[in-house]
Amino acid sequence: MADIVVFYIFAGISLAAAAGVVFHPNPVVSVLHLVAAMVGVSGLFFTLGAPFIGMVQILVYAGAVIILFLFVVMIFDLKTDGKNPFTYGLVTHYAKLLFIGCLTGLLLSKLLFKLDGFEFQSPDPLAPQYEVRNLAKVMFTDYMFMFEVLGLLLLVIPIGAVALSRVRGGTHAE
Amino acid sequence: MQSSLSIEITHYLFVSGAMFVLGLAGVLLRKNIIVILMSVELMLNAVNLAFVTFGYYLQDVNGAIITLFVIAIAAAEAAVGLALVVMIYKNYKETNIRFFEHLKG
Amino acid sequence: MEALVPILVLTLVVATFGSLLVYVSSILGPKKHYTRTKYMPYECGLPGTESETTNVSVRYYLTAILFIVFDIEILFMYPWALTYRDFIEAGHGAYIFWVMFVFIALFLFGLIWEIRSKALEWD
Amino acid sequence: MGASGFEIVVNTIKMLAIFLLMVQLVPILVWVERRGSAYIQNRFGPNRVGPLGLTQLLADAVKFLFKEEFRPPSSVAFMYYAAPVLALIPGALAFAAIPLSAPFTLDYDGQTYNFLFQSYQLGAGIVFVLAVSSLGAYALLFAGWGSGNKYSLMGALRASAQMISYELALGLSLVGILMIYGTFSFSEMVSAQQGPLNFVLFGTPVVIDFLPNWGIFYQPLGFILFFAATFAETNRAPFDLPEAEAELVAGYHTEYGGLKMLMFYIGEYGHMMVASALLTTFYFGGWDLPFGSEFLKEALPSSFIYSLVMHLVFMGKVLFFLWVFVWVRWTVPRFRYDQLMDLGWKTMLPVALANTVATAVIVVLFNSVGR
Repeated sequence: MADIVVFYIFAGISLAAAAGVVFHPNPVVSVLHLVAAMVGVSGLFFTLGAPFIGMVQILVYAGAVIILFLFVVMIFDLKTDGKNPFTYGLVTHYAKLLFIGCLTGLLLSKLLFKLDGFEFQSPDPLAPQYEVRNLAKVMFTDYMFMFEVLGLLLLVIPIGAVALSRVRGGTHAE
Repeated sequence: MQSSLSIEITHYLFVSGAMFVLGLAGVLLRKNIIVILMSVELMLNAVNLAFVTFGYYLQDVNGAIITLFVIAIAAAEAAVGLALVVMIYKNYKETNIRFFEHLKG
Repeated sequence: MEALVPILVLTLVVATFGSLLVYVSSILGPKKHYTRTKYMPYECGLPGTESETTNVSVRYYLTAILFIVFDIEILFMYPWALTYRDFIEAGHGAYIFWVMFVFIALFLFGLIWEIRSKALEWD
Repeated sequence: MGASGFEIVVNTIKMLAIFLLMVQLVPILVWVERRGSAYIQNRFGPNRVGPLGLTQLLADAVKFLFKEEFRPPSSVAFMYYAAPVLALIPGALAFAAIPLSAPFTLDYDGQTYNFLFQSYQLGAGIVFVLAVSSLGAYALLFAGWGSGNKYSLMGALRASAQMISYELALGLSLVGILMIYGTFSFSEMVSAQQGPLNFVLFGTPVVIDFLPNWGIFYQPLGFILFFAATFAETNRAPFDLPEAEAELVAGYHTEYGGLKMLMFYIGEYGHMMVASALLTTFYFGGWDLPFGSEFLKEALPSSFIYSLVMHLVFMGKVLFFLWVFVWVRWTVPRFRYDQLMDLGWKTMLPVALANTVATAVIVVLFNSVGR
């Protein structure tokens, strides 16, 4: 019983917050909803027996990425996006809405009916397949190359960010 | 706890799918570039959720590992994207996505 | 999973406790009337001169961006640190050491580049 | 929370007790801080209300309770009120994940139940504590932006930039100790630190009888880095720039008064308690008494009383570190902001990296240090 309640709490939080991100005209409020959405998804990871992923989710998203979003939004002081926070074009607007509607229908129809072709077990909630130790062992053997490439990417990213912030030679010339 | 109320894979996939669609709607409809970046994060989260769900129900550890990599890359993407936004805002005082169509050379 | 319920309950308890404190102090406190200076943003007692938001240095974003990147790198070291002994005991000590050595070398190279590019200079 | 009703009741009581322990330590700490600073500066400090001024804080709390409710009109109501509440949550959640004493058993209705001396146990408790503490920056940013005051905003930006900078050094200094013990779980870490200092050196086991098997002997550099980083994380002197009175009016809580201000202080002291508890658990054996804990276990009538005694040992260690926090605050001058950032990024981060590599080399060469 408890797991059902917990699932609905976190699913509700993440979906409501995701809707808040998309539909609230004030970007600051959007960022706050994004935090809630991340925490909700992290809770869902916990219920899926992957607490480490959930903690990484909080540590990276809520603790780092959204702090950066908040910095940007707060310093720009983007109080609101005006009356209409959405882009609008005569044709494109409806085309987009249609596209989103189609995708929604597709996903719902696919999900509400049966998922065939896979053999889903209903796993033992205490099964340790997501234990960090197993995860790390696979990550540092099978995914070793990917891991090093990630290191390279994380080397390039800050160099790019710093280079972008340079204004005509000097790093912080204003 | 095998009642009719148990949580199954479709529940998680529904959350994931709904979140993905919401993120997509944000990317397509919103004007503010920062909100668009946030919506991209939402979509990536939805994908992560699907990965972990499938990994859990297929008893496979790869889903979690891919999720770790996606989280890392999504964070890096957000960092670079926001660096670009900050520089454009510093120069043009503008965050409307429509404005970016006119940026040339 | 089984730890999630106590975490939720504790969060709820603390949030209720905090909200209660805020609420109780707002009831018990005296209600005084409005004065113009009291309601101005506080600035050493002098009337405010500039607008609320000031031009904030770009360094704050840069710090946050660099933080994200290094944070991820440190996070990926945790599973490595956790299984390091297991790999050594299984006889793959040199392998796991060099895997991480490359990663740490990239980390260090990035850090040195940031320091040399003066992106971390505050004055 | 537990399967049977008895377990649920005990676990709930335990959780509330740990939270209350944290909250009620705050007035004591404030008293220690004021009396201690007075002692260091050769003053008297508060000594009028009650014996040794002990009830001063009670009087202050009552005064805070009856302060006028005030919200600046330029503020954002939700964020302004949410910030002090948010300041409480990370510390409470993190403190609840740390084992405060030995596990104990209780008999009820003919059955024996096992309990842990912590609100919840997670397999990856250390990552949980780091994750929760990283949420602390939200309280600052909410307060700073929600107040609608540029000094608050500047204070909040400074504070959060400082927090995230030192979070790196903090996280990296932990990699060494994780490598030594090979676990994310606090309880396993504590049990690995019991007994006398023993390790394997070039294939020969070495036992040093007169030293406890504590983490500080394996990770002295890591301890220093972690210790220094916690000062910055908790916004304490010499890293208390977010509250630099002379430069920033009062930092992110400029527009707060009364109980709301007090809640920020509870949050700050909560962070200090978490930091001290972490230092104790990682480097000083947690609740373990280096010598004589076996004897105590035999001598004491029940495991619950043994747990309580061990809890006193743990709190003794924690209070020692809390006193060090106070001691340093009133002894060391404040850093300048650029010095602070330089120390975090250019000194502590490379040194922590060197510590990690050195530990990795030592572990792979000596094959078995600790454990």
